[in-house]
Amino acid sequence: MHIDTSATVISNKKIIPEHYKMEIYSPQTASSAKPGQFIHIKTSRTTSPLLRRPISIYMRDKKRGIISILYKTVGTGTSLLTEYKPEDTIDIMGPLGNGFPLGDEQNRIALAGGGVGIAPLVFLALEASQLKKQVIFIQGAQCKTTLIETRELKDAGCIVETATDDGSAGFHGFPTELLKKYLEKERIDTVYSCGPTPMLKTIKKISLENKIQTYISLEQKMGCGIGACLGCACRVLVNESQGSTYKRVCADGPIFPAEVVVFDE
Amino acid sequence: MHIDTSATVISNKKIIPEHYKMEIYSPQTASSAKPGQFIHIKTSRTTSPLLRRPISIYMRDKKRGIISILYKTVGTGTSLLTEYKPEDTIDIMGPLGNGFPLGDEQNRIALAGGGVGIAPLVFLALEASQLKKQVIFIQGAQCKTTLIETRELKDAGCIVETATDDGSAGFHGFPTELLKKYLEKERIDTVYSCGPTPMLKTIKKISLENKIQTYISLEQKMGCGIGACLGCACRVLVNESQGSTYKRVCADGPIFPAEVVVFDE
Amino acid sequence: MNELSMEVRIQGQNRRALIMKNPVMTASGTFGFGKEYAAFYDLNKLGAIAVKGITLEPREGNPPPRIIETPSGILNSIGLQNPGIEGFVRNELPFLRTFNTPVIVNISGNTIAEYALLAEKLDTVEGVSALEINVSCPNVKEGCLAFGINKESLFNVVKKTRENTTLPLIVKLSPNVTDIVEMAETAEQAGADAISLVNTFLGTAIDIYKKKPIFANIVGGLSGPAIKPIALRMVWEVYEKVNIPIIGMGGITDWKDAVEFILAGASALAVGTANFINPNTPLEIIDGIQSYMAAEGFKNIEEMTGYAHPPA
Amino acid sequence: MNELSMEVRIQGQNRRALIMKNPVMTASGTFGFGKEYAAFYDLNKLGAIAVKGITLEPREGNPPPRIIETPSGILNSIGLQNPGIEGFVRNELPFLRTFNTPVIVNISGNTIAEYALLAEKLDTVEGVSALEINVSCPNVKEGCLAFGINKESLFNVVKKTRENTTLPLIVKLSPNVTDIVEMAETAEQAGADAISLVNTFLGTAIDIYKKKPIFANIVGGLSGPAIKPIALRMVWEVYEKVNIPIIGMGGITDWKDAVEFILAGASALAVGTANFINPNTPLEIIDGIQSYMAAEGFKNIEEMTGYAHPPA
Ligand SMILES: Cc1cc2nc3c(=O)[nH]c(=O)nc-3n(C[C@H](O)[C@H](O)[C@H](O)COP(=O)(O)OP(=O)(O)OC[C@H]3O[C@@H](n4cnc5c(N)ncnc54)[C@H](O)[C@@H]3O)c2cc1C
Ligand SMILES: Cc1cc2nc3c(=O)[nH]c(=O)nc-3n(C[C@H](O)[C@H](O)[C@H](O)COP(=O)(O)OP(=O)(O)OC[C@H]3O[C@@H](n4cnc5c(N)ncnc54)[C@H](O)[C@@H]3O)c2cc1C
Ligand SMILES: Cc1cc2nc3c(=O)[nH]c(=O)nc-3n(C[C@H](O)[C@H](O)[C@H](O)COP(=O)(O)O)c2cc1C
Ligand SMILES: Cc1cc2nc3c(=O)[nH]c(=O)nc-3n(C[C@H](O)[C@H](O)[C@H](O)COP(=O)(O)O)c2cc1C
Ligand code: FES
Ligand code: FES
Repeated sequence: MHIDTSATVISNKKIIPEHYKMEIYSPQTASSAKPGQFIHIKTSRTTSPLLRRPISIYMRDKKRGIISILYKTVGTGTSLLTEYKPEDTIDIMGPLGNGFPLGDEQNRIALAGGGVGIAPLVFLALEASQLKKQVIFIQGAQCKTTLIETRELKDAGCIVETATDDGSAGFHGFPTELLKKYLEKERIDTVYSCGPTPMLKTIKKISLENKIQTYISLEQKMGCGIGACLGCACRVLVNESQGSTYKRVCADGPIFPAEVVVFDE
Repeated sequence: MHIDTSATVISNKKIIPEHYKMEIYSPQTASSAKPGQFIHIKTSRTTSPLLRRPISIYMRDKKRGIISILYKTVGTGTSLLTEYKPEDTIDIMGPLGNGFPLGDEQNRIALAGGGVGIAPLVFLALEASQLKKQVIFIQGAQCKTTLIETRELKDAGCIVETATDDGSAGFHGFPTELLKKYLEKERIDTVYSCGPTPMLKTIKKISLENKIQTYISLEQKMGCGIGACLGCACRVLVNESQGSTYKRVCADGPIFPAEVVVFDE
Repeated sequence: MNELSMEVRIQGQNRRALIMKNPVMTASGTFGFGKEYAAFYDLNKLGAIAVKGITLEPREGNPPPRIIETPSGILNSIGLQNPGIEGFVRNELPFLRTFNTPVIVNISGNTIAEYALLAEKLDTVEGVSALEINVSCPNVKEGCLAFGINKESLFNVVKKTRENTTLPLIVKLSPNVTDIVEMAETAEQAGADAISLVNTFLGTAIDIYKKKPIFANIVGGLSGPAIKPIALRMVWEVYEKVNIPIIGMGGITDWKDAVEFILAGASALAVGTANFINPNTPLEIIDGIQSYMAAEGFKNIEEMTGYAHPPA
Repeated sequence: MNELSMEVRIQGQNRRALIMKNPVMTASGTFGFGKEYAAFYDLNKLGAIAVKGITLEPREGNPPPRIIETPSGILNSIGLQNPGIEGFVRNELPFLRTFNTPVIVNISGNTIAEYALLAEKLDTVEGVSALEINVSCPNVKEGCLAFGINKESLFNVVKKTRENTTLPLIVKLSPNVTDIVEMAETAEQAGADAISLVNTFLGTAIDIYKKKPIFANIVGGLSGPAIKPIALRMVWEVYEKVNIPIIGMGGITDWKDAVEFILAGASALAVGTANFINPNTPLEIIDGIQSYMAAEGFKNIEEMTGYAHPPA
């Protein structure tokens, strides 16, 4: 495990309304990170907000020792993040969590992300492309102005599709509908998804209906972020007998096979 | 009363170790401020540190609508202040407090400041010079490296003297000793002082011994800063019968005639 | 569209009522006698003003330091510095009377007789709209807090005060108890018209270099955002068992906090420590509650009060 | 120069003692069973480890959300999720035994008999150095907290546990009481070897859009820096009246907080919530206390304990 209290901000820019990209110099984190993992950031230097904030790793550059994150300002912690300037030190802990399982078969995978949920999927898509997988990347957003630029993915050879709720760009509808269309017309070996809970529920349904291996990234309020406090419980099925139990999003997840996740308890 | 939640930082620079000067754009504060008054600053955007921090007005530029402060980093609040960058908004309340009484006679006054306590005295010296008073400005510091630049005062015609505890610059000793020497050799009409409590005690003694009108600036932990909470009590004598009572540093002060202040209770 | 009303009425038992144009008041001891805050905004906008705690005789309060900042909170040891009832009525009340905002006089005594006498003296004073009994001040040596943590003495002090006033009577409870519900029920039975929840929590801080407590009085009262979760829980619990209105307070900093207190069971609320950080807090809260009500379809405060409780 | 010792010894009544190389332990429920933090530093450096609260049977805990952030604090409603005593002894203890740091097992029960049985079962288990009775968990429906707020049941549960163990017995008190001294005295009389002060404060939070409490269980336990002033005051008060050692906790975040607790009367202290923010907190505190002792001329922890109290 790794706490880097001397990680350094390289850049921190608003890229679209309410969404920022921050690049952080932390060679150790950059070299060991796996797609789907997150860093746990101390956003303030005081006791308020008290807890760290989990943010997925969005991209990494092993050579330059840099990771980047994509974050949306929703409250105090993420607002404080926007105030970091280049050269500021930032206290991060990570990489944490299990990460997406990514076999090394040269197969076809589909990634469906909603909103800022595309962050870990971008990292995943880039790694998968390097493993010579065919990646179909579906980005969902509310409207054109909240679409995140995905040039890197196209450059890496991914098929990039977009869906907007209001139809202002790409497919008019949810990314899950676009995913369904794909599954109807071609073979996909594995699906990966991250986004708001209603979307993940739909993904689980699609996964079960299509009997397709699917991994989703869950969110939960976190205390420690490393598995010690049991604060980030999510309910999952444990075995054939369909018993269920609580698992820790931070340490047993955040990635779980869609079929084991119990929503709505 | 005035809260300026949209005051803007113009500059914020370390001038000597642990001491910063910040210029703040707040025309209303700049135009109404009197020497000895302070602003009450919300240093964090969260609930920690919770309370505002009182900082004296160091200089002001009515025309440009700018006030400046001189602050020393001693804890969380003042450390957070160092993170403000030009163009950041800063939430200030002020000007608060009574300010130094400054008649308009063209007389001779002596100002003795210790450490960051010179801040309100610089403002006072500049105003007094404009009123054509002869100002003797005695700056005390621990050593050469913590002496604050006072070019403005010299330009304004003040006599500037320095004292360092270790003798690394100017007079070797406390500013109070230098003041005593002045009082011995020439007529001074009023003394003004701000600095650490031990220094103020000596100033009071000197004032009583020399029967010279003396005003000192007190400090106390503050809640509201405007006189409502009674948190910033200091004990002062009220009348000939020598009865004493608690006054509010924030609203009845921070400036009090030295002879009424009761130290050490 | 139906009209939205923010009025709150705390009915006294003697046909006198505390009628507030909105549920937001300022908490005793954090607002002086109003003068200082009148420089920031029109006090007519407030639901009510609870003035600094008053005693029979003037009190000079505790030696400094009187305030210690703690994480998201403050400890205070003011020690009830106040001009005494006569000084208050003569020098402070006239200013407050120039506003059409009800004034709640917060009273403290060392003995039950002192509470009774204060109540009697204030009963017909013009410009006084309600009494708030402070049985929970941690900052004075005798009396006061002792009344707030013992059922029998609480009952007696409330009853005796009740007998000596026709004003709406609010009892402000100490949170430093095992069972706040029991204390609230006791106050209700003794004749209180409303309950204020909560006063400050007993806390301390030590100077590690001087190696002694920072306050001369050792302990002080903890207030501010730090205590909000506990204060809110107490409002929740008391609402379940007590029928008189609750005035909620403890760490309220913005309108969202205020709405939480109302949904938990408060009919009105007081802003204390937050005044120090942002003098406009009460006004921002009034606006915030109003927008929330409009957005969520609440027509009045009564409807909102306790709404978060499961239906009986 | 004389040597500086940080050792703390909590003497049991049965010739068994809890001997800690330094006064800093980790608080139950905030440190799991040590594994996660072992990835950050060598657990041998700690004074002791108090493990997550254990019950007779495994418990799956409360539904999420289980953590709510509050100003400088957190509310938790974990609900004592734990593998049960057998799971603990089989799967968790072996790892902890690989360190020479004493393990304190925190136990909770729904009935007095359960506490007694847990004590009996753990009495001779290798690698268990002390028991800590949790009579103050707010997050489970029955038992537990009820023992911590009532003198008689506290006495009974401590006494019965005492009868069933030869291990040093620590009683962890609930701060949700009017008179913490009375509770501590009760625990002492019933046979406790030390007192842990404090567990979490009952608090709540409401979702203003869903218009109901955020926790399924309505209330949760408040911990973190927010509660420090109150916890410290309780340590101060108990030290004045009780003769057995106090383990102080509640919001300790840095060595200065730790020193305050020791000067107020704690012989040892536990770091809880602060582990979540900075896993290295316990080590930084150990170093900080040591430097402070050197600078201020304290030779051992005993000398420092309660130093801020006026001489008797
Ligand atoms: C494993 C993991 C990875 C994440 N990756 C990213 C990422 O890459 N980019 C990103 O922008 N965000 C990410 N998040 C969400 C992010 O952690 C939260 O948005 C952040 O903690 C909010 O902090 P805040 O202080 O700004 O908001 P708060 O002030 O804490 O809350 C503001 C509002 O947001 C809601 N909220 C807060 N935290 C969460 C949460 N975890 N889930 C849902 N709603 C929440 C609150 O209920 C509240 O309404 C991730 C979360 C997890 C668990
Ligand atoms: C009227 C007035 C005018 C002031 N003007 C200036 C100024 O022009 N420049 C400047 O640098 N400072 C000034 N101060 C002092 C300044 O307010 C404090 O240094 C500041 O509040 C400390 O905040 P902090 O959060 O950095 O320190 P904290 O974390 O609050 O405290 C850190 C340490 O400093 C000590 N400390 C904190 N506040 C004070 C205080 N008010 N007096 C003495 N010791 C204190 C604490 O006891 C602690 O040991 C003034 C104070 C007053 C009352
Ligand atoms: C400086 C200060 C002085 C106070 N004085 C009194 C008082 O005289 N009488 C009283 O009943 N409560 C007094 N209180 C308690 C407040 O009215 C209020 O109950 C408490 O502070 C909790 O609310 P808050 O967290 O919003 O401040 C005082 C609080 C503070 C901070
Ligand atoms: C997530 C969490 C879980 C806890 N679980 C337990 C527990 O199982 N048993 C117990 O006695 N105390 C438990 N506590 C209380 C802590 O041990 C400690 O007494 C309290 O948090 C105060 O210390 P702190 O402010 O340093 O966290 C728990 C606290 C937290 C935050
Ligand atoms: S956040 Fe602590 S266990 Fe997951
Ligand atoms: S700080 Fe409130 S009266 Fe001075």
